[in-house]
Amino acid sequence: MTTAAVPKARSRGDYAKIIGLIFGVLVLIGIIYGYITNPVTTTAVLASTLRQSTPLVLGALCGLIGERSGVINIGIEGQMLMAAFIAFLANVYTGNLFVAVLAGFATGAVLGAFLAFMSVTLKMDQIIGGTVINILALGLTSFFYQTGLTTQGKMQPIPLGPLADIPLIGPIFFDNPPITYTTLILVMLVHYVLFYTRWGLRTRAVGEHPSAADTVGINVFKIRYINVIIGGGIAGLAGAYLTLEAVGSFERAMTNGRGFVALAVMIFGKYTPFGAWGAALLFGFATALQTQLQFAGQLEIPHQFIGMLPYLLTIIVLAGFVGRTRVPSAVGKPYEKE
Amino acid sequence: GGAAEQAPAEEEAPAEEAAAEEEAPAEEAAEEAAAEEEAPAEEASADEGDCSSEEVFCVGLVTDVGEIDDKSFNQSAWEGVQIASEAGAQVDYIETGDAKDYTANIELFAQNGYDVIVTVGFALGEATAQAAATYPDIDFIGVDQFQGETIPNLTGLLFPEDQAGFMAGALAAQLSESGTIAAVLGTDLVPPVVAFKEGYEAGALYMNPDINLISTYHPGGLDVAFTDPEWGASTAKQAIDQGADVVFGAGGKTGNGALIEVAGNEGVFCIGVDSDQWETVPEAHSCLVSSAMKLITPGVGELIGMSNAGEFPGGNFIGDVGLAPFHDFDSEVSDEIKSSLDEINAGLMDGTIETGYNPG
Amino acid sequence: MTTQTDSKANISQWLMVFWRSAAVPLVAVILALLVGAIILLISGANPLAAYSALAKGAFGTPIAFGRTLEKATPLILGGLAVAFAFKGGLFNIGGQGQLLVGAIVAAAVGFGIDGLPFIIHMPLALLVGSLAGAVYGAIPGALKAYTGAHEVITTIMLNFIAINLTDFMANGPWKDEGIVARTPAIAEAAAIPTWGNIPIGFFFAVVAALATWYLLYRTTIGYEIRTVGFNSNAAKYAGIGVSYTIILTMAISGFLAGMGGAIETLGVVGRYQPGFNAGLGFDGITIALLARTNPIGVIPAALLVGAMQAGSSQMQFDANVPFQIIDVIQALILFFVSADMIVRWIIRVKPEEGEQVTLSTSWG
Amino acid sequence: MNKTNRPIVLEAKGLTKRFPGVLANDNINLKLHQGEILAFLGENGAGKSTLMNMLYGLYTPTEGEIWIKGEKVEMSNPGDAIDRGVGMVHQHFQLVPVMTVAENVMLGSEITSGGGRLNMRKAIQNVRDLSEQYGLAVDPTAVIEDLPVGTQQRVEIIKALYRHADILILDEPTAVLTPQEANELFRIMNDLTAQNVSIIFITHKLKEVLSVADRIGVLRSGQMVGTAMPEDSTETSLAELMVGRNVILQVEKSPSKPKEPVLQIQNLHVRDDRGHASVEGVDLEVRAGEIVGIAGVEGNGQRELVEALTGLRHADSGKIIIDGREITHFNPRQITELGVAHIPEDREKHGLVMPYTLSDNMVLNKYFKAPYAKGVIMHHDKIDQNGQVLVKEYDVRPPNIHALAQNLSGGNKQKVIVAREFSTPTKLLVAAQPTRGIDVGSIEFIHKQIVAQRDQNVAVLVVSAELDEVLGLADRIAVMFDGRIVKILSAAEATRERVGLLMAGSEA
Ligand SMILES: Nc1ncnc2c1ncn2[C@@H]1O[C@H](COP(=O)(O)OP(=O)(O)OP(=O)(O)O)[C@@H](O)[C@H]1O
Ligand SMILES: Nc1ncnc2c1ncn2[C@@H]1O[C@H](COP(=O)(O)OP(=O)(O)OP(=O)(O)O)[C@@H](O)[C@H]1O
Ligand SMILES: [Mg+2]
Ligand SMILES: [Mg+2]
Repeated sequence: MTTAAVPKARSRGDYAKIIGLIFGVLVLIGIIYGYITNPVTTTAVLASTLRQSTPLVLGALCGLIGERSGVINIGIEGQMLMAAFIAFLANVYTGNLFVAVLAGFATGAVLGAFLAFMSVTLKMDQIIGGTVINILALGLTSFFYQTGLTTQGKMQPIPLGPLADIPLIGPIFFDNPPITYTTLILVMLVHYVLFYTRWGLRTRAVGEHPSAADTVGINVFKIRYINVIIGGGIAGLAGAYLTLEAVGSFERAMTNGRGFVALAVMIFGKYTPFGAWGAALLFGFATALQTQLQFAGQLEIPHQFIGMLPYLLTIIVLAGFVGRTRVPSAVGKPYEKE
Repeated sequence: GGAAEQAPAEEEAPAEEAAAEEEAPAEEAAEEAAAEEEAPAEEASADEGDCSSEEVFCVGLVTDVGEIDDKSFNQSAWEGVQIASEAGAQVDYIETGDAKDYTANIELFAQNGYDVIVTVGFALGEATAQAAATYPDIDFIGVDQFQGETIPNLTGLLFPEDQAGFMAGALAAQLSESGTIAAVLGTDLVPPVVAFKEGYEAGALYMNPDINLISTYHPGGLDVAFTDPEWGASTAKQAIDQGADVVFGAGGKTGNGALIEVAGNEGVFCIGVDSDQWETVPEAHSCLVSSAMKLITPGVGELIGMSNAGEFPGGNFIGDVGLAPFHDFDSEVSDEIKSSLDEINAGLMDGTIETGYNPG
Repeated sequence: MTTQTDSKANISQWLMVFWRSAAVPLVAVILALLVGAIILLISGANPLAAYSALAKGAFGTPIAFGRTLEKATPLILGGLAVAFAFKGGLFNIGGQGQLLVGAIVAAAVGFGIDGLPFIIHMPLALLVGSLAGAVYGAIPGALKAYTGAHEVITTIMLNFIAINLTDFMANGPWKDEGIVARTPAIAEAAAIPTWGNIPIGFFFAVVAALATWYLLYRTTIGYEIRTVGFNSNAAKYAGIGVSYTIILTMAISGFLAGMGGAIETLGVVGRYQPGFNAGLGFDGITIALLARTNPIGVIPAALLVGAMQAGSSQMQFDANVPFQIIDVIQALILFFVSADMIVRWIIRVKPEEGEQVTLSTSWG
Repeated sequence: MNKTNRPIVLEAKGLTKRFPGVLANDNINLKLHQGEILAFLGENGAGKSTLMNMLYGLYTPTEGEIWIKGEKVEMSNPGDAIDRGVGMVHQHFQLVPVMTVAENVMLGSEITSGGGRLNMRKAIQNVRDLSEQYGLAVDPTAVIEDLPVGTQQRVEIIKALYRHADILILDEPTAVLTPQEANELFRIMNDLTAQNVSIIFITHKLKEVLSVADRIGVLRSGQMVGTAMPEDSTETSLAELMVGRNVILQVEKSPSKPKEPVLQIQNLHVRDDRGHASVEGVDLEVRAGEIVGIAGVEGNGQRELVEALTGLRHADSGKIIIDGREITHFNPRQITELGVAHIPEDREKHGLVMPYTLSDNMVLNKYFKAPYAKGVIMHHDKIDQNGQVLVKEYDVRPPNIHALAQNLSGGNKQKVIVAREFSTPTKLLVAAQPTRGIDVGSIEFIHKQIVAQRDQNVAVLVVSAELDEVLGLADRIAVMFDGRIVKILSAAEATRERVGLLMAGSEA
């Protein structure tokens, strides 16, 4: 009896996938066409796409590791900013970029621990916890930052030998600075850990149904703490990316809302690493594209409208193809043992 | 006031010591103290003096939204004020956190009997004009504030940024081998930025009519347009990737981001803006061939001097603009380029060369 | 037993209730100031000088007090916008965008029309501005109701779009003559006056807070909004139009934010000028959380933060303490107010039944 | 037979559990012998789950000792209990809905192949073996949320067996099971005891206790009020022991006097959430003054049918007529306004707003009407009066209209809903699983109310997986199978056996 229904059962979700697929194919064709007609620009735009997406992907990974275990993290912005600042100072005073990256990671992790303390131990509302971190980071970094500190430069791209010479692909994927490579690896690593390992299974269980996990002897609090801390570290990496790889110096409030965009990217990507990566690339592409359109200067459209491109595109794709995102059931709820 | 009690506290934390310390918060803190207080440090000496009295000459500065140490116009103006403090004036500044506080911040100085008040940025124009009307005995200096009608105790310090931009453009066009040059800009909500851009493009075309110009404004609002170095950097990279070999960074910290990015790319030049950024952005030394300067510091210093001497002009006062020294690149910039720049400079002065920029 | 003892009992009860509701915030603020003082000491500044200057700048003179109220006004409305959406189970991060739209549209009505009497022009500009905010807020509502697009994403994106939109208008169609990007000044008749040093706009905000409370807890609309917020399945079962309610909630939320922007334009700035409303909408989130999404609680929360913002210049001038410190103190206050566990443990006050709020429900 | 001579595997000495304000368990002693089935009875909120949660290391006792297999144990979390061979199937299933059976089973004791990588193949194999060994018929790769509750129940048991539990605690396992599923469960329980597994079994259903238990313990408001042997107990004696008063277990009702048809369903087709046809051409009529019961194994379209009737789900085709008006495409509000009361199947999901007070919950179906509201203005004094009256009339505990629904026991939650739905003038009452998970006392009460409605000429449609309930209440019984009504019987011709067969799909 059910079989009869199946064809008609093809719901919005299904053909949204199909449209999404078509959309993807069109993008691909567009890229190839662009590459044939104007290789230099196309490569430039795509390279910029990856670059713009990097802090967003890292931020989104931070968010989803936490939320998969049931803890909302809207403090990504603050974690990034504080980490960017400390990484910058470490770079200034040690001059060792590796140490600086570690400092950034550690800073993010510490703020992660603070968030976990607030939302797991104090059972504070998780949205408040994240907001506290955002304001605190903004205040402290602006208060303690002073100019005149100069770094010993920033991380430079490391071409991966022959790979870097592959046309189109090479310059985009295989000629990047370290944190960008790390990001690409992290996307795959997080995906693997989340869906193929014991830790991932427990994390998802805790995020969906903590008492079920508890009743089989899993320590819900421990899992949440560790996830949120590691997530914080990854957000810290995003901060380090800003000061050590993208810019090479720090400025007050330099995250400029990227933490929040990362949040959007995470939900957009349906709480999956590759989804988030895709969403971030889409956003980065739109940003690079709007710059390119201004470069070209041909269009008569006022640049503010070109500037809207990334945000409009996000909304359209979200409303049109992605639709409702299933949020981990236990997210936002402190776990009460008794 | 508070600064006096504080003076000792600062002495205990000189910057060098602090730099030596390792343990993070303490060190930041000490550094902060040292840096924060360079103003009151001087102030402390003259602080006993009460500004409303005849003997004591007090100069206050109100920044535009942002910090005093912005490596940009706030900082340049403040340095101008400090010239006066070397001449014995008592100086202090207030950083504006919220645009709606302009008036209140100006009032703070006015109420305390300051003799000269410097306000930085076109955005303070309205508030400054009102204050000037309310306090006829105080001289006001409005950086980047065009004066429609003349108020005797208010002088707008203006700069023909388009001319500085024109020179920068001419330089860029001649340095470029690829025939593509770029500009990474703040936002067109700020008139001087527009002037720099228009001038830059005109100057480049003047030198090489078929030069390929790629320039872009930051897509965000005023609150981010000048404080987004990452956008500046990735935009510069995007320009370099498609052949630009000279990049003009004109947009506060956003522009600085672009300069630092260029520095990492072999054989690409960068040009700074406002002040000689050789001083403010050392990270960019490897590419910074020059800067399109508007000499705020001397301009402010000069006007304060005039006020002190009782010869305050009022109306609009046009400050100097020009290119910063080439520093390490002096050898790389050929003599014919230099001479052509001199000609252009002369032409702009006597008006035989027009930048073509005229604000509405 | 006599009425005497009754009234006694009532008073002591009343005091108890007051203590219960006020104790935690009070102690939280004190703790926050203490920690702030430590940071100030580390930075080599003098906390006492700083705080007394802060207080002076916030309450020292009638003018100062007026500015505190002026600062609190958009914070109240921004806070209400966020709090209201939370009640409907929605997280409106878009207050900033809705506020900007409200501000510029109010300006347009303010300078666009002239010859109207004050009694019509000012209210009209205020209303149209607020409605513009409502429309802008309704967009993410509709997107959520009909496509399921998560409002956290759409409101963030719409904030950016609003900035581009307003910048374009202020630097294009609605640009004042001269080189500065801003709209012309609004007509006299459109301006919200001040009463002595007291900005009338503040009273509008207070009325809005009371109205919001009444709407939420005394009307069927509020009952429906809260029901959808808590359990949309039960709402459907009860015959409530869930989609419609979601859109309505976001529209009202946007209306409040838009009103905040409109009052800024008509009562403070006198025109729309890019950059003059930066960050107001985001402060709204802090306020709403400080008030635990209670519409009435929003008022004291906004006054507290407003006072700190108003006093920050004086603090710089007298004590040479950079204004960024107030962000730090705000964060600490929010922390201690919310980490009431800690505070209650210190002062031994038990929480009341059903006191806890869970904003995070607005996530799933 | 008596197994009290066997070794004691689990013993509680003076166990006490205090919650803020509540003494949930008060000095409880119990002994569980190897291979026996010890049943626990008690009203909602009597303390059964609390006691079990302590034995399972989920709650830490306020006082008292727990001995397992001769040694005194201090358990800080369920892990400790699991290590000692204790397994528990919780009243509210502890399964992750979005995960597969295998994932749920191995969760916490995962099979990994180096580097923490999950070995799904092995896990799936293990689950297969277990379900074959105990005849549990579970597909390891199925996703939990797609499974009927009965199967989920078996997954919970596999979870315990997978952990080699030889002491098994079952907290209200049959509350959500159909008779067939329940009997299946009892067979499994017997197999297990035959293999020396000891079982504690909690239920509200006295029949079951008498048929499977070796010994019976009864809790009342936190105290052990007595133990009994099934052979010398009757349903009535147990009910009395449990509630503390004598309870009438059979529904007392006069023969029905059906009048004009109120509800007419014609060739109705409805899809389920996944878009699969679920109700396929149902025709049914309910008249004023009669109770029609729909019997059927869960998942045969009853839920979709009820949701279509009440406007929560839209019908593909066919007609629904109430009181002569076609309402097929009406929304829930329009339908309620016609005088339709609805006791929803899932009280927590549809029936109540948990963070609301009782009085707010009790106007969910009429908050917008006078006297509770005039225009958009609500009148809370009226709303509270309404609450007061209903709380008293329906004996909701605690009788505090300002208490939050989330702190009520299931029994009392259900009473709140019943009170609300019965308090408006009604033409048609649709009651889905009206007594699920509720103690005999409350059941008796709710059944009385339903019959009372009928006697006031309300047309009543009762949907229940509880065969006894349908048989006890209904004047006519419609058996639903595979989305269709396979037969309609009069109360007289409906015997347990006959209906049971029809439910199983075999034409009788
Ligand atoms: N987590 C808790 N917090 C506070 N009190 C609780 C908690 N759990 C149970 N109680 C109290 O303990 C009493 C016993 O609850 P318990 O769940 O054991 O009842 P029960 O016998 O399982 O009821 P039911 O038959 O409905 O399952 C309840 O009446 C309640 O007052
Ligand atoms: N977190 C809690 N706080 C206070 N009381 C609680 C809590 N959890 C459960 N209780 C109490 O425990 C008692 C039984 O809880 P439980 O959820 O087992 O009720 P129930 O009757 O079993 O519900 P159901 O019939 O749906 O299983 C109720 O009286 C309820 O008030
Ligand atoms: Mg129970
Ligand atoms: Mg229970």
